[in-house]
Amino acid sequence: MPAIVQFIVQRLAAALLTLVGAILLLFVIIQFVPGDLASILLGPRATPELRAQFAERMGLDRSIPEQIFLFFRRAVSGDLGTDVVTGRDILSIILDVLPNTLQLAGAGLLISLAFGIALGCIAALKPGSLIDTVLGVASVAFITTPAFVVAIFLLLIFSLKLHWLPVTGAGAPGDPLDRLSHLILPATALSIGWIGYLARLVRASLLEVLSEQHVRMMRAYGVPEGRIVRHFALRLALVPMVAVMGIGVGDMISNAVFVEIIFARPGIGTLIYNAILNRNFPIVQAGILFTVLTYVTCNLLVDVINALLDPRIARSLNKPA
Amino acid sequence: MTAAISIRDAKLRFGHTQALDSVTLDVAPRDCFGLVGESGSGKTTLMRVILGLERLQSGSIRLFDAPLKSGSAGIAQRTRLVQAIFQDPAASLSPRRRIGQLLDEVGEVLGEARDSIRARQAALFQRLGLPPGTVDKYPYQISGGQARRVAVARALLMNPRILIADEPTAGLDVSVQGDLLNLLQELRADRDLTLVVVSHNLAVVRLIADAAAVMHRGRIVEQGPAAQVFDGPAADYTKRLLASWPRLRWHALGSNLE
Amino acid sequence: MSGAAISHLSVDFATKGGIHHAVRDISLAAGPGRILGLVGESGSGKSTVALALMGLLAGNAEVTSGALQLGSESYDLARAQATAALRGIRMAMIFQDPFASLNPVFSIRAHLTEVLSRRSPELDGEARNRAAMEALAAVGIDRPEIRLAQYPHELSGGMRQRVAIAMALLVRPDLLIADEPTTALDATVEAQVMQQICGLRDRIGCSILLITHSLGLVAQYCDDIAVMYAGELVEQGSVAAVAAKPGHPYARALLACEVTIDAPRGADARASRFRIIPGDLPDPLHLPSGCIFRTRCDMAIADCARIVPPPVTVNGEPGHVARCIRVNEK
Amino acid sequence: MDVYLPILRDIWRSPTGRIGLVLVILILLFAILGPVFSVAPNKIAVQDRFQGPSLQHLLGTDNLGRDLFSRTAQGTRAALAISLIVVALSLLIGAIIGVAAGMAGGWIDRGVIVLFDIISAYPAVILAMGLIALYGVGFTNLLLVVTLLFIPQFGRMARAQTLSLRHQPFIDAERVLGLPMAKLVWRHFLPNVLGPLIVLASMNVPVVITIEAGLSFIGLGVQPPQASLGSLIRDGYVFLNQSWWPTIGSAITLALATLGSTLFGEALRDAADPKLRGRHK
Repeated sequence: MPAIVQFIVQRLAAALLTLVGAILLLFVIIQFVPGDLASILLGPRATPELRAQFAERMGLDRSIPEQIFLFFRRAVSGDLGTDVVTGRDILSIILDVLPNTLQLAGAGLLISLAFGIALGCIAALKPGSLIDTVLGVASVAFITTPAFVVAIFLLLIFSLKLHWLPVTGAGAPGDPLDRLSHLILPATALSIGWIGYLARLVRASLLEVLSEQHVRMMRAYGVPEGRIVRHFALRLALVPMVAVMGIGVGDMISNAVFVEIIFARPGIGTLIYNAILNRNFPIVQAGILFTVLTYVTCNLLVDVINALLDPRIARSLNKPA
Repeated sequence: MTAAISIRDAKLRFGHTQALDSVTLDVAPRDCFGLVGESGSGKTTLMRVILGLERLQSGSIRLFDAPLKSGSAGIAQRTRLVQAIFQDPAASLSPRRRIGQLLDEVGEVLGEARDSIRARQAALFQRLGLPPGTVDKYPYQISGGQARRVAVARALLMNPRILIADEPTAGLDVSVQGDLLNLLQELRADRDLTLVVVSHNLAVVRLIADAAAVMHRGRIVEQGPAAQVFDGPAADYTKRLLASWPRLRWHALGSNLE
Repeated sequence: MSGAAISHLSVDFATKGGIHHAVRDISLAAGPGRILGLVGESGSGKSTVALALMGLLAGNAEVTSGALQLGSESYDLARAQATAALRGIRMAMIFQDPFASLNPVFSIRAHLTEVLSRRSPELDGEARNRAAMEALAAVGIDRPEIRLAQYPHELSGGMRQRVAIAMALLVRPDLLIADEPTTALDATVEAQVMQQICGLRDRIGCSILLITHSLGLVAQYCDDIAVMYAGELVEQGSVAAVAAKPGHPYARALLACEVTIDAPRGADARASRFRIIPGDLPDPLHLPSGCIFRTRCDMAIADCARIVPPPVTVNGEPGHVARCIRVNEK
Repeated sequence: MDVYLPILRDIWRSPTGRIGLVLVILILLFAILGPVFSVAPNKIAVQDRFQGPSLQHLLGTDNLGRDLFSRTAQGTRAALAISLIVVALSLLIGAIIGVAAGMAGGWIDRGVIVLFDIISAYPAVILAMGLIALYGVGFTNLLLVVTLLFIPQFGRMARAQTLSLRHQPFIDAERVLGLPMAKLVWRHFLPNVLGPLIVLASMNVPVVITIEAGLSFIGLGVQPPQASLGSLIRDGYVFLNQSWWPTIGSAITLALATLGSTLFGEALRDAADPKLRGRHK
């Protein structure tokens, strides 16, 4: 079996294990909440019938292992229950808003990658120059300004003062242009910090790669400098960047909560947030489950992309310790 | 006569590699024993086993006829018998302690009074040509040559009966490599030491060792008196190894060197 | 082809403490089809010579003078990018550490075909592939079609150095520079790699500059030898002539320090002692006057501090020169 | 001490490090002394609402007429206190777990790694929101939850450090000397494990400040009437139409606090790097 296939299988197994562990952790977290589980989870709206229904559903009268089993069975089969407030299926509520969040995080990711890599390369090609210094200072400023602060100021300037872009919402469904105009500001807010971070990372790793022996070897064989940088060095320099994108995705999902709230944009973040305010815990729980699923899947993708980029990664995992 | 080091049928496996494969070895007291081989031959692993840094999976090791325990109990037992100078002496000094603090530890381990250990240390420094102020420095503040001598001093303060030198010539220019080798030779005469030189440098081991063993892929392919191993080898591998070693052939070219 | 000659090469490094004259006025010649061994210890400047020839010095280095004569053309090394057009066409280089000299995320094929796309742009993909495969086979790599698809980490150090030799083979250069090509390798692998380098020379008849700290390697594989000390060339000549009578005290001392596998061995190993050269390299920012080696030389006299020794022919042998004022005394 | 003085000197000699150090000191002074020089931060004076900066109210007033200088100082103090406590706690717990896992090896080690992976499988803010929602808002819960988020990072680094130290020649040398295990760990392991952990801790201070501000921004962090930089920004944001001042003062303070601690942390990292040690000798 090729190393890359073995690697993917191993990473997949590890991701599943992590997912199972994460669901278990969620179960434990809920179990340890002090007080009567049914009244806490159902909130103030809980009628005696609802409570009985809930206890039945969760198997509260059964043993802990059985409860864990039921919990998993529901989680795996996508049976997340019915929302008490709207009476809708929770799964469909989540699937309604999930694309908004994925689009937001995906757009944020693309913007950070495009600008981060470009700015990092520009800085690395002229280390110590004025543009390098300016980019360095800008990167630190970008990194250290929290995403929600950026979001507020973007909203303030571009929506409220200049009226260039829409203030709130995710745009009308089925109108790509409208949705895009609603995406620009929140995605920018999400990506500012990561643009700075990636620009610095790419700069540092490109500089390091350019000082390595194999680059000198390519120069010794007369390979043009532009081709060395773009073709040979960049691919190697991107490996550490792709590796941190796993964390990047998690950070995007985290910050999406703030950005969605500020732009009043429907999404997983606003869904969880509003559910918390209304003490609608089944929705909170389901929302968390989906973000974990998304995050773990993205991390798996990042690992695989990195293994495709750098053949040593798949190999090192398969090597016996 | 009891052997200084006696290893019987030692086996050790790391994952898919058999690092030591039925190694049986005797080192006579007060000999200089050369352990040679290429990278991955198992010579370093064997040295670590003797020092108690690796645990044998099977087989036995005795120092001066005393069977040795494995692991940390074994270390306490053998620390007074065997000491080592590691390949990169600068890296073998704990980076956040002063040289003096590192040498005082020897006194702690031996239960020796501080005055006594410091007197011995000062005498050794003089013998090794280290300035007395070295004790106040941190490892990163001294030169590579000084670090090498500090490592020698620390090993000798333990008054070992066996001293292991791991790749004593690695990374050194030929014009300075003789320095440490000559020092080892003198110490050996002064202190009745049994010396084990672990090295890939056949030419050096050939001159310094009384007896030698050649390792290849975890096995000892040949062992015996140095004259026999290096000048009349029996094993094919030893012959191949010796043949690949570059020859100066100055004599053939008519050199008038001494 | 008429070989390669370097004349009056000097290289400065700008350091915090001041200007460091790392290489001073070095002239060397390697005839066609000959291997010149450039020998020196750490700090001798031998690798700086190689990088200066290739134009690959670090940013703080400056070639202040020097020319490279390659065949009938001459190139002014003090000019920026003087030899850039020659790299990968008339010049090639093999580096010291085979574990670092290939890009880990590109296949062996990518390395070899990259070289070909510059050297032989007329070849199409298929022809390049075939040439790459032939080059691997020529340096003694089994099953080259499989190796082509592999990545550097899947190859042993010796194998990687053979790939580097194959790259040089594809270039068919007039001058090949090999900078400590076997230092990181075991003795048995070293012998194989050196044989491949000699094989390459036989095949394409290029001049080879072999940079090494090992006199043994030079004695075994080189035709000519040049000895560097602290940035200066102290002696050069044919290996046979220099070995027979080294003229410079440093060359003599270095030879005496070399521990050979066939050195006479006393009956008692306890009595073996090793030669060293006492003292340290001079401080590069405060070089001694006169002869560069006089501070460590056991033959130094008062004149050595006053006179910068010119190259003197040793023993009347043509081409064998040493920079010592006492060379022909005795 | 003379191991640590050069580090401080290196930080001071790097331009960004100097800016970071100055900012950190200013923010600390503001947090410590600000409340001393200010009027009661929670005193409501509705008639004075939405004032711009003046001598009486250096940063203006908020929607309830409270003095924003006092409230920002109070919020800064909360941010610093929380970030320092969280970082110290997660360093301590992470170091203990990580070193223990690294030394023990085997299934204990693997179990700890899986546990860390599971905690990090949750996007940080989402897990924090969920935990706080279930277990209730409040200072202690906030501390514990954010600490939990940061333990895996410190634990992983402590474990990695321990594993790489185990193969360092100087550890081998000490073992060959026969130094007892306890002394070996205390003298030669811990100082070398702690160095990088402290650097990581200093780099994480701004991250914790941001998370605390974010949680307070959405009402799950520091609770009113106690001010926090996040809740100040939130209050300002709600009344953005009436006045910019409440948002601007707290947002800039937040940005300066994270900027200062980031620059300081990075300079510390560079100064503590043994490869760069003694550059300025």
